[in-house]
Amino acid sequence: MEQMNLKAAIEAILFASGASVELSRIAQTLEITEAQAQNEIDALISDYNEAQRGIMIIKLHNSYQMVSRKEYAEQIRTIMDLRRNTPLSQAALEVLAVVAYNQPVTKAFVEQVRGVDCSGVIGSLTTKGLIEEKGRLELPGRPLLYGTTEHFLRCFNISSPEELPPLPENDEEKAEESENNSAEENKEPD
Amino acid sequence: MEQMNLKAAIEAILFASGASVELSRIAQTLEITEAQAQNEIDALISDYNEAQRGIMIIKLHNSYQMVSRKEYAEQIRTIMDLRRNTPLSQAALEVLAVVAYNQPVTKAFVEQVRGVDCSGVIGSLTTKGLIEEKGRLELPGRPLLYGTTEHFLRCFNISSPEELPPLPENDEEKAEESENNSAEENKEPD
Amino acid sequence: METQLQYKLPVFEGPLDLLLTLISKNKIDIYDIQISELLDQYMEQIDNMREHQMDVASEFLTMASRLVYIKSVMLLPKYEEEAEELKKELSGQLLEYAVCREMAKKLGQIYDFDRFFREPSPVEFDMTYNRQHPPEDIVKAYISAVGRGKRKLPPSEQAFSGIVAHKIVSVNSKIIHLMRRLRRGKKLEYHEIFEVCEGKSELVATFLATLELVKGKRIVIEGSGENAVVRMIENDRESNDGTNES
Repeated sequence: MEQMNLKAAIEAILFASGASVELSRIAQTLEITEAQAQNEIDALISDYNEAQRGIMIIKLHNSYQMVSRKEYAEQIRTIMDLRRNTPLSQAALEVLAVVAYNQPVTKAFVEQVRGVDCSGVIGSLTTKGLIEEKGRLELPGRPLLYGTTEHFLRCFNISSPEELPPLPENDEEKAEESENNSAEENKEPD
Repeated sequence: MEQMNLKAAIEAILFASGASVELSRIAQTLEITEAQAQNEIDALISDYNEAQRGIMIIKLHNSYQMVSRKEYAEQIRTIMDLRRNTPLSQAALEVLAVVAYNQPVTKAFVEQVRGVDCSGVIGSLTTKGLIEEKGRLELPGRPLLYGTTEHFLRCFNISSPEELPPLPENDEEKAEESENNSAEENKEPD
Repeated sequence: METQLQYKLPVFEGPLDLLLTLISKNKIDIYDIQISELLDQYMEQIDNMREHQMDVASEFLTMASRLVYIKSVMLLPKYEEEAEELKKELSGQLLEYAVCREMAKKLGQIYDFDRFFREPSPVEFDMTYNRQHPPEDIVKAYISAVGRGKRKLPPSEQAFSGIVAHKIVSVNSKIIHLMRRLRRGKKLEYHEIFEVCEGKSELVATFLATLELVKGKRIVIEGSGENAVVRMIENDRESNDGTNES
């Protein structure tokens, strides 16, 4: 086969698959190394960013996906006859926060942190594709574990859970401190 | 609104809609004349044709559609084939097992056993050709019943559902017990 | 404290949410919660909800009884430590929830799905699954689904880390400890027994040890209430008690 335009091939692949495609699969399909594939994708991404385009390529974990630019969301909604996305409820965001920062977690853990039953919210977040099952915990009853999905990453504009906004440092420290205090029961709080 | 990048907006629209979009709808959405829209689209088309690209825009009657270039059809096929062959997730396996050993069953039954919503998984197992609809249960709401397919037998190297490996005895008893209970719960008072 | 009755009742995500709101509104120190004050405020809100014919979820009532419990433990002179511990537990939980609430707010700010992706191009082949599995896979999955998979195996100790963080104090060690103390002094005030205890489990273990020794007729408790005294029963079979130091 003559020299293929790899960048164009990747563009075609990302366009046609719609969903995200792993770097390793792109490399495998094009019979090139992952490093090569990475180079081509990076070049493609900057092509898309330099020109004023309506499309862009985003990274999710080790996958890439072609998406429309936010600026044109209104026009797309109009033409596709879509309703504006309803914002997530406070309860949903709280459950999502607990899952995102502690994953994988059981429902019981989430409920312990929030102090209320969370079955309904967990169900609806699962239906929305923001969280998903991640196996079971090897404890009596073998409860299901939950974690965030790739769709979650897309919705929060990040490429991996490590990119989540950092937890408030002070509070964490203080919380740890107070935990230590309660371990040393005799110590008087200063 | 300040001057929008019309070309980019059209690109975003054509990308996101997937199918073909009529010129008149594009013009309407962007609040421009059809002639203006036509100009922008023509410019976009030549952008795509000049550079060596993996995507192109085609005209169908008075509609436009973004498609991948034919040259990359083989790569696209390969990548889609890889996706189709992703191993079943644990959740998918569990749903499949519950269906296999209890068929025909309703979605509600599967969800009762697993304790979580299974709509998504049942959908994808159906797409994969591993389970299929087997009529409806004559109960209020007439829920759909699911069972395994012949293709399922092939994937698991068995020749009929009777050949499913026996379940460990205790577990089977307990499972039956809970099944009876749930049957009683469902039973209408006579 | 005068809290303005709010006519438009805020909706709380749960008892922790309500408590945090009260704490920040009334500038209560989250690290050293004044329970009585918080309890009054909390009950006022609950009554408020009831007045407005709102369903008060059971979680709110559970929390109310927890606050009442902490308050009553605080009133008992000998249980200051325990009360302190209960308060710290509540503080810890509230701090943890505060972080959750804060992060939820941050996530809410960045949640924005204005980027669309497209459906995959229709490539004309079906999505039929075509991997092969050994039949055993289906049994394993079934067992897993029904939730009895590894029930027969005890869960690993590691699995409990974080769940059981408390030190376990054995009753036997407390029996020995108590006998030693009694041997030295022959007699102890009942409350003295518990004064050296650190934490709940030690208290419980000491109490159980005392019961054991009473049952075994090794010690006797005389008097009642504040004046109760624990005395060792002197007998000639001192050598068989297993608590000899030599």
